[in-house]
Amino acid sequence: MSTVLEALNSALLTALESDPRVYVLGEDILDPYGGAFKVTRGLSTRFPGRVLTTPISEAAIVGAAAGMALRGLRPVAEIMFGDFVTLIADQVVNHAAKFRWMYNENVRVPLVVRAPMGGRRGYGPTHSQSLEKMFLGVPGLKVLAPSALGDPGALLLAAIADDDPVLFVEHKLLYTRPLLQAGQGDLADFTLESGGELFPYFVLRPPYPPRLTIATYGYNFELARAAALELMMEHEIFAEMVVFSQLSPFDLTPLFDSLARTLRPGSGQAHRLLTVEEGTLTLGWGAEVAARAAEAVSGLRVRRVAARDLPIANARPLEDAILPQAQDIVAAALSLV
Amino acid sequence: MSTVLEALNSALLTALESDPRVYVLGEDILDPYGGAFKVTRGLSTRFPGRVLTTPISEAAIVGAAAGMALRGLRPVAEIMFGDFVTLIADQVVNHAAKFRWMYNENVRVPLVVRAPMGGRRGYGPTHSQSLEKMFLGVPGLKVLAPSALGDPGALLLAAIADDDPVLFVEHKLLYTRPLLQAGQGDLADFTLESGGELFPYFVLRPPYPPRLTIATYGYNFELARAAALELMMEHEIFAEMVVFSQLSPFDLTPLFDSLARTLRPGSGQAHRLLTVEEGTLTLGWGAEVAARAAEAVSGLRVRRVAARDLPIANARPLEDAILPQAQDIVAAALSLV
Amino acid sequence: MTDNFALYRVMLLIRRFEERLLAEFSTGKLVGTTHTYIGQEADAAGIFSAASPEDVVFSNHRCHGHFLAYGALSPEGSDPYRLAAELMGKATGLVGGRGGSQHIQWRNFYSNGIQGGIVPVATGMALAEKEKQTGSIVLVFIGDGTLGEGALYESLNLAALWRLPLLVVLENNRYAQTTPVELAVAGSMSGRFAAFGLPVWERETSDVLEVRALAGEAIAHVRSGAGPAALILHTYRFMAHSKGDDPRPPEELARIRQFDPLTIHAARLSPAELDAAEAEVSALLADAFSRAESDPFPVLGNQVNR
Amino acid sequence: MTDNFALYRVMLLIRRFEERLLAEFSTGKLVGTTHTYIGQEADAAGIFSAASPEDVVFSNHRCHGHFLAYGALSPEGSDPYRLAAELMGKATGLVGGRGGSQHIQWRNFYSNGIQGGIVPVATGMALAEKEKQTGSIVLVFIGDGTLGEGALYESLNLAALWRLPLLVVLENNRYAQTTPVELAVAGSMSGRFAAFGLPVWERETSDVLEVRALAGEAIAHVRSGAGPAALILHTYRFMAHSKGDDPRPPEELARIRQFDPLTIHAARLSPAELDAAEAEVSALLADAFSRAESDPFPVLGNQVNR
Ligand SMILES: Cc1ncc(C[n+]2csc(CCOP(=O)(O)OP(=O)(O)O)c2C)c(N)n1
Ligand SMILES: Cc1ncc(C[n+]2csc(CCOP(=O)(O)OP(=O)(O)O)c2C)c(N)n1
Ligand SMILES: [Mg+2]
Ligand SMILES: [Mg+2]
Repeated sequence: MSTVLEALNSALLTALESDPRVYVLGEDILDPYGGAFKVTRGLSTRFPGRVLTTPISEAAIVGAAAGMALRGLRPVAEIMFGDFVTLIADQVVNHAAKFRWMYNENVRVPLVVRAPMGGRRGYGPTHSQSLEKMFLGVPGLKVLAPSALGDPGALLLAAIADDDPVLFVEHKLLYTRPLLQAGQGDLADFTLESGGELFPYFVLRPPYPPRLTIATYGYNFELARAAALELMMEHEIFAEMVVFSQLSPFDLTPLFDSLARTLRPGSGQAHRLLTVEEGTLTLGWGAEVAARAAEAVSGLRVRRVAARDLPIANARPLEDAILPQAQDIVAAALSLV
Repeated sequence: MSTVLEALNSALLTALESDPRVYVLGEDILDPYGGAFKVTRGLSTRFPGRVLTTPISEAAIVGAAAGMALRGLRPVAEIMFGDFVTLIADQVVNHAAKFRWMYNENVRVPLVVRAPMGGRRGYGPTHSQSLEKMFLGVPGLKVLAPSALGDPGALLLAAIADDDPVLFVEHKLLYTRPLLQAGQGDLADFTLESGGELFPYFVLRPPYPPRLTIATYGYNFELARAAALELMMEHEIFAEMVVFSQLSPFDLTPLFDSLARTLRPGSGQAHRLLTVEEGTLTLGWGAEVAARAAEAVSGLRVRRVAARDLPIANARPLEDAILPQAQDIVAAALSLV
Repeated sequence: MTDNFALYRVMLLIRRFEERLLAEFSTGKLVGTTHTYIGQEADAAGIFSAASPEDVVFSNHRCHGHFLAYGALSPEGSDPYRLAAELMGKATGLVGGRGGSQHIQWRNFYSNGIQGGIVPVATGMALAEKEKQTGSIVLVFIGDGTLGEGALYESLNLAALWRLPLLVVLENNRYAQTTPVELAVAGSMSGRFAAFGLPVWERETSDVLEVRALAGEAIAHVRSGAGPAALILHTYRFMAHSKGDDPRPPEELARIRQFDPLTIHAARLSPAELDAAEAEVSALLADAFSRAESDPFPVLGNQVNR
Repeated sequence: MTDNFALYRVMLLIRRFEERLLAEFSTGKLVGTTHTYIGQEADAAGIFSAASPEDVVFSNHRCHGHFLAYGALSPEGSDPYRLAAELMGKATGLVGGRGGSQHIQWRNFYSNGIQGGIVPVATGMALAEKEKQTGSIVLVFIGDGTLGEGALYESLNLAALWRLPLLVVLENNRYAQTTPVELAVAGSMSGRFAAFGLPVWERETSDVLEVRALAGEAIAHVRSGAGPAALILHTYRFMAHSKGDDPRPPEELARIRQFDPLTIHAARLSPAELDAAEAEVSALLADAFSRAESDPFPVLGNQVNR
């Protein structure tokens, strides 16, 4: 059974194999080490000339990738820990993501920045954050995040094939996860639908009409799924899950479709939405989701589950209390229905 | 009649005069030039030792300010254009704002970063943005923004007196604005209430029960006010305005109070909320406001007015079409009521 | 563009273009701001006369002079008209009015208004040209003040490690906005490059022939595949940093006017040639600005965030 | 702490502390990660024996050794117990379990896990100490790999311009994680500082007495008010970058073990002294770890974002 890590790793190999314009760069990515999380393992052995280990220079890594992209290459840059995306903010916001529009569509900037995000490993306040929220909504930038659903490798290949800059957010805990199949294991009771072509979304429909929709992405789906199972088993509450792989630009059509189903016709009950993410609550992904849903759907009831607005502590009990847990999702769902 | 610029400038003078721990640092802030927007004019002449002009090194400016603050000084740093806050993201997020909590409250970090934001002056894609949204919700950081209401100088002094890091967002067009008085000029028909002590909010209550609440901050209030007057004069629609000076952490109590008033008892009508900001729409300040309101207020109708999710063009007609105008607020209000 | 007349003509084109711009600003025809190249013309004219038309350029906020000299080099010819249109925010501008003064793009020429941040991008471009084996090098322009930005040093390190065909051109006009180098640059300018193993070509001059010779050496080094290099030109900016507000004392302004690159180079031309250059440039600019002025403004289509 | 025994004792304390940590990790008692100082002990021991207890320290991810040596200098005494508690995530840890291995704070000692970003902060601290006229200097620790970060150079410039009492200590252990300096550092290490006008004290040594002498000179320079300086120590890291996964060949690991600072300095002590040091350190650590282990975990109060 293959893992998310394997899927991403072989996607990078495929990209290097099939397109000579693809370059991979980042800190400590050479074999035998193969990168801090091993996503780049084996690449430098196979393609020594196109796999470039870099100094510890996050801004220059992304800036260089932008320059490469402007001049016809297709770079994939790795930021060792997603916490360091703060260092690339200028290169992303004021350079890479702006060029195409600012230069009147004269240029395209096909680059991918991969960043492992997330906590739950006791890495402490500067190596555990989910900072993708800072980049959601940046004009000209796409933000994608694989989950264990579908094909994370295909998603990465689609990101590389894209002509615009992409921030590709990988939750660290996802790497060792096996790829999930609908109808198998604890997903047996759910029907899996997907759509969205290049950057697919997934809808997990429960066996009975849902009382609420849970919207999430990435590793959070593991928690959402555990919560949905508990809600079903313990409380006979059915939740439909919508799992996005395109975080930004926001396209919430599948969510709105799902919300339409959570209103039992004639019952007068409100549409119920729960968003789940690991970043801090305030102005996280869920804020935009909730805001758009509130604008579009009348009679909406909504709650967001996210990390507390605090740094992430090193000590396990603190980290656990700060980051959202499946139990928090269950509790929020119960408060909503 | 004194302007916002004069108020901020004399607040800096007052701070330097009254507290020897206060230092001011930034690019080109020495007299006779006195800073790109003249907010620091006169300071270096009066306090040459504590007004430090710096090289073009935004990250180091803010990092140095953090170090000064950790060791007992109270620095006020200027970022010449708010567009460059991308360069200070790491110093703010992973250093200054984290220290207090991460070091278990052993330390405090009393620093202020002032940043002129905003467009409408034809400065183009890298000198016109409103990027404060990237910093809203950062744990440990306060984000404040003066408007022409109340006393911007007092707000800056409160920021300097605060023991935690503050990002102080000044819209460039605000500088030349005269300070506003309730009950005067075009505000004559509104009652001005305020609260919130150190970082006050302002509520402008129309003469008749409001049909909607407009929430905004900073220079946007100028547009909101023009729109509210037009709604009143041309459409007999009364809007209550809630103007925040504390953007983050979010404390929306005065907004919720206002929303309670926009529900006409017994009418069955929904609470109506319109948020107005100049930054791009997606995950702007209004997203969190809308999300919190949607969570807290049942039967809410909400719209957000913000910039289009695009870079800001140089050409005036494009810039005007990208940034929100008073007419957009009027149109959104009409679509809401 | 190797003869004296051509060099003079490019410098004059820059000078008159910038003067015209300042005039348009003061009559309110232009919005935003501008950073003129007046006083530094020998740099761009000299460098681009030594570069190849296929070289790649990343310029900064003070990009008009670089662009006009680059354009003169181009087989498609110089294009003050489209630059003028851009500055007026017209749909026919280099980037359709979106970028304005600091953010232009044309052929292999790019500029951006973020100090220092352009250098990593130029470094990546140099990597691309090297990998594609185009034989092109990348020239990136910075000012003395930009030595303050950390992104520069990250890039020098990368460029040196990877032996990239990158020439960093440092135009030291002794001021960053209003800040004199003494308050902003510690240590030594050339040392900043040497520390990363970049050879440095450095000269204090406003003579376009000297610039051309020096730039030629630096460019030849970079083009040979020997890795990145720096070209440091100590020069003078005659006008204010941007539109107005120049805190420098009048004596200083008078003193630096001695080093006018146009005057220096004019001594090599006949009065007839000087008149011809003036007439040619004046006709070119009159045409450029009047066409640009009558061009339409852009409209915002149904743009979405992609 | 100037005698040979004291120096040895500090180095041994660091060595045994780190060995204990690695053991605790491999038995699963600790979570997260750690970067041990084993092999580099002479640096911290030598430097802090030459510093003053009131000096300010900003350390990096590899901070345990710095902290223990700093603690030994402090009038309040060394505190391996509270460091151990911090690493176990206990409420009694240096920062209550919030920071963990890379993020500690005690008296004038601070550390953070962002490469390079600590240097601007240390620069501001140096400004504060100078302005407050405390006579303290600030020591900031970086590794060879951290020479890649732009924030470092911005800070060197500021510190030099403002003549700040800042000593940048560069511990070149020849690797950044797995990347050898040859792949990450172009040009010259000392040149990176000299370019900004910082005088450099540099030595290839694992002898604590040599480090102390050299550090003493650099510290005296900085404390004299002459401005910032750099101290470059070429050293060796014996263990993996963090917990495991060391791609260096066994021959190399064997070779560098020759430069063991403990062995080198042990030659100056009597067998009895060596035994005494071992006994003392072992008792101290046994106590530290067992107390820490029985301490409670922190609980999250009603914390809000302030
Ligand atoms: C990151 C960044 N910080 C600040 C500015 C504002 N700014 C524009 S030009 C300038 C001075 C640049 O000086 P220098 O590099 O010497 O170039 P010169 O203007 O003298 O050609 C400054 C501070 C900017 N554009 N980008
Ligand atoms: C900004 C940033 N980038 C990357 C890392 C990940 N990282 C931690 S330690 C390290 C290597 C540091 O090497 P060096 O500076 O030589 O110090 P050493 O570990 O050898 O002591 C890296 C890349 C980080 N902590 N911060
Ligand atoms: Mg300059
Ligand atoms: Mg190292």
